[in-house]
Amino acid sequence: MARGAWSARLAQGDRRILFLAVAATVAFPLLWPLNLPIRVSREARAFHAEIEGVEPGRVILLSFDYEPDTMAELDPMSLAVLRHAFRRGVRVLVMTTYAGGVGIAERVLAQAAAENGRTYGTDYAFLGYNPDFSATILRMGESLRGAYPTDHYGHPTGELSLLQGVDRYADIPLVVTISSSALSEYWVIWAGGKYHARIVAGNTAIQAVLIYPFLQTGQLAGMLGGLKGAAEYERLIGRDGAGVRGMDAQSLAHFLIVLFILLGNLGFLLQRRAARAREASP
Amino acid sequence: MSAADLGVVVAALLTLAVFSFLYRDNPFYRFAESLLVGVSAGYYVVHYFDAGVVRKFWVPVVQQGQLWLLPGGVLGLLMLARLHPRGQWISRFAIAFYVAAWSGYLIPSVLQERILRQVAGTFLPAAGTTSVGALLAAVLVLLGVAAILVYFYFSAEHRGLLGAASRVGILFLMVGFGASFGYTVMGRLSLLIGRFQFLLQDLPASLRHISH
Amino acid sequence: MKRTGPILLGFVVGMLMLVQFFTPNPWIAARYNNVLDWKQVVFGVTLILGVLSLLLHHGRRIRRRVAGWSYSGVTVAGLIVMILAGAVFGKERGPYPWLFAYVQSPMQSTLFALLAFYVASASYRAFRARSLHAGLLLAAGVIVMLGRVPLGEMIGFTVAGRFYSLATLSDLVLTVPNLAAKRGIMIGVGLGMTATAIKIILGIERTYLGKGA
Amino acid sequence: MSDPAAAGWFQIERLPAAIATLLFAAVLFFFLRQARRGRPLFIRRIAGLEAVEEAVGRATEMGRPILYCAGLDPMEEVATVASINILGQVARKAGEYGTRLIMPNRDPIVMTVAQEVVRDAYAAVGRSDHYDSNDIYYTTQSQFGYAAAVCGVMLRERTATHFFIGHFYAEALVLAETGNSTGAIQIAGTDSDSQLPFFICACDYTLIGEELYAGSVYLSREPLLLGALKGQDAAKAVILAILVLGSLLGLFGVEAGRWLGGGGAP
Repeated sequence: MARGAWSARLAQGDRRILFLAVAATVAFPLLWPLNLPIRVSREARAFHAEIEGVEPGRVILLSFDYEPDTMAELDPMSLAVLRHAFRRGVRVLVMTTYAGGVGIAERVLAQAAAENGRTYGTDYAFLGYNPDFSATILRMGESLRGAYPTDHYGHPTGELSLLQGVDRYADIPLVVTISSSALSEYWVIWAGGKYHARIVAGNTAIQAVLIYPFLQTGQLAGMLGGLKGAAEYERLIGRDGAGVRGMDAQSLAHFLIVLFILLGNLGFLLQRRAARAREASP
Repeated sequence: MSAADLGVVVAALLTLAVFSFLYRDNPFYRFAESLLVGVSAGYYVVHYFDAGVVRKFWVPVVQQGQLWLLPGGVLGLLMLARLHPRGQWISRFAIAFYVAAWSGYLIPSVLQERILRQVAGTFLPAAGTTSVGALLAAVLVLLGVAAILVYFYFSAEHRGLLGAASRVGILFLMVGFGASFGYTVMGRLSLLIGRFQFLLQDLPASLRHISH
Repeated sequence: MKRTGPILLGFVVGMLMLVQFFTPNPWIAARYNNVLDWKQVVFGVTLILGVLSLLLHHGRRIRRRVAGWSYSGVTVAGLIVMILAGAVFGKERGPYPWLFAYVQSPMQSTLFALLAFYVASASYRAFRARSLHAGLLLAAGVIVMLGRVPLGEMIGFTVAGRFYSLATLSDLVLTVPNLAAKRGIMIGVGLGMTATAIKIILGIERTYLGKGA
Repeated sequence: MSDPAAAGWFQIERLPAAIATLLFAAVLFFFLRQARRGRPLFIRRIAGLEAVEEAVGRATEMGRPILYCAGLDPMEEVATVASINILGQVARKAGEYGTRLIMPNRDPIVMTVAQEVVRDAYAAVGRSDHYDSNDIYYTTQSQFGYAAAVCGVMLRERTATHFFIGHFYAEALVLAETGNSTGAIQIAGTDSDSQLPFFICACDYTLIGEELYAGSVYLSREPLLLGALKGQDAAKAVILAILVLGSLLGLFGVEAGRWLGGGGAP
């Protein structure tokens, strides 16, 4: 009986203690970093090689396909991609398929452009948000200027010097989607399937696990998965950011969760054993 | 105090209001959530109007004379008929247009990119062209995909060979869900790390700024 | 007219968008571009309608003083302040981007950060290897969780000079059984999506048009 | 179609997709017609449906209410429709046994439909007197507010059986955990990929993705859904055959994948 009560307590746990344990595990390495080494995955290397392979001066397309809810995972990726491209002299056309992505794109873009001394209109431009992501992605395969008659600030797109000679995916060596949703898949289906665009995707962890089939077939040329993916990319370009800074906390927190699963299941097994023992000896 | 510093303090208070849900559902949380719904809808609608009506319609039609966009405007107006109960049927034209257009381009693209190419990607490579490990992996993927198709096949009882295949299928599904499980946990923790970075790093910096 | 009209329009537009995929014919390509442009305008209006219905919903709650109506007041106030901020001061500077950065963004990102805590407590209290299937799921989950972070990547063993870590194992899980699972689901769901789309174009599926269609 | 003169009309690399489209449409059309004409089309019983009935029985034995959640999506979503079909079945059983059924809602339209379905189900088993529309009510639009309301019901009403059937989002975790901690029997069914793992670990039975749709078709026998399900099954059988054939050819060095075409990265 005593053992049953004890195992029941073990199996139930006190929520407040569990919450506190999580908070402490995450906070501790943020205040006192451990600087654990970071291994770079094959998918992240492929992603990096794609940007590395773009000739300086050419224009790539970067789509901010996320909103503030997943900023923590995806902002470090967008920033690292922009830093990498700008540093290499690759020009970047930026857009978003979410209205909530406008403010994020503007902030990240401003930071990366200022750091590298890039000018609006020649080195980069922001097309802003367009309603209806599927029609937008498809329309851009026919004509960028048709899809976006003006940029986000109302300048006619035809007049941007960045876009001279650039009007479809055929003129763009690489499309980068940083996405919190199935958008990365829709880029593959529409920009890739119909217009043969070359695509790499940065994804939230939740989305990343779903797109392995597209990596294997080559429909996606590279992928960054979650905050870990961002950290890997930061290491590849040799400039640490929020991704690398978060990895210690991420490591410890994962071990804590695994510990919780093991302890919880231990309690569950003991409880089940105790229940069986009771049944066996009434 | 700069607007940005004030902003960080406001953001911190609202962050704590949302975290208060951990204790239990309470008025601070409810306030924050209701405010979020309103403010975000307001943020969106300004961009919807700017991008959808001004930049996508008004500028090209009125300023650039692209009159072929007019039917889009008409369909948009039909959509507005929804606001009146007796106008519901008029808006059906706009809805039918929208949904059918999407359906039209969805069909071949999905069949080609999500089905045919995925099937092609599952075919085994020629014997001897890849390493033993890669061939083994390819065989496992083929086995898994085929077994899952059987698992989700509802036109026959799952007995005999079909039963065995579907039991294999569910095992593959479970490992796949396990991977999703791990990645979902990872994602949620990353978001928490983001908020803690804000509370432990950005906020103190702003507070120091203010107190100086 | 009320029933057949929309369905006929849907059929023509749907077939056009289907056929364009297979043909490089310039006339069809031009019509395809028209439809895409119009579709974006229609969608823009739909989005605005969505916000309007949110406003009406909360307006009703306030007028009727239903339980919790004051929270509806907060929502409506937030909405109106935001629209005014954008309309009066513009979307580039002033209160509109400020409210986005310091009110909307922190709350929206915290909402999902809450789940980290619930994941933790559920890990302890609810995620049970109650069957072979659930056990397999949890085992794969644990491997991926440990194998995708720096600390887990350091755990492993060396055979013949090569280091095999939890990261190797988790890569294997992701690129073999996980790939097969996601692909199997993807094919099934793809067929479902396509079937619905075909039914819509042929006018067999009409529920999306609302009651009485 | 390989005639070069026709090149301006047809992109030859899209031929496989064209064949797939025509074939699939034809198969679908065939089965839809069969279903509409009331031809007997076989689909197997879904194992999860037995678990549904057992779970209702369990609440009856314990003399405690049943909790039903239809997810967060509006009425037009497939998963919500499927959920309402299964709700009908649950309500029939609950009516027969005289067990109370509680259903908090997030969408007012889903609530209205659910009230009708439950009332009809009770009437069909001759227990209209058991029906109480107050047990099927609207809570709030807010995602986590809804979750909090549902968890409140679990704790207050000490519900013995929980159904989470429909499309769920991040709140799934909170629901399944609280339900698990009260010791209730839990049956889940959803097509949301990222929530399925949590349901599988925290519930006693889970209908996975298409199983949910099939379960609903099995119960409702609605011709449009039934025909589509059969059409998709036929397509799956064809795909299975192609997989085996293409792999055999592959082993002998024939790259059959090329014949399936497709664009994508060069």
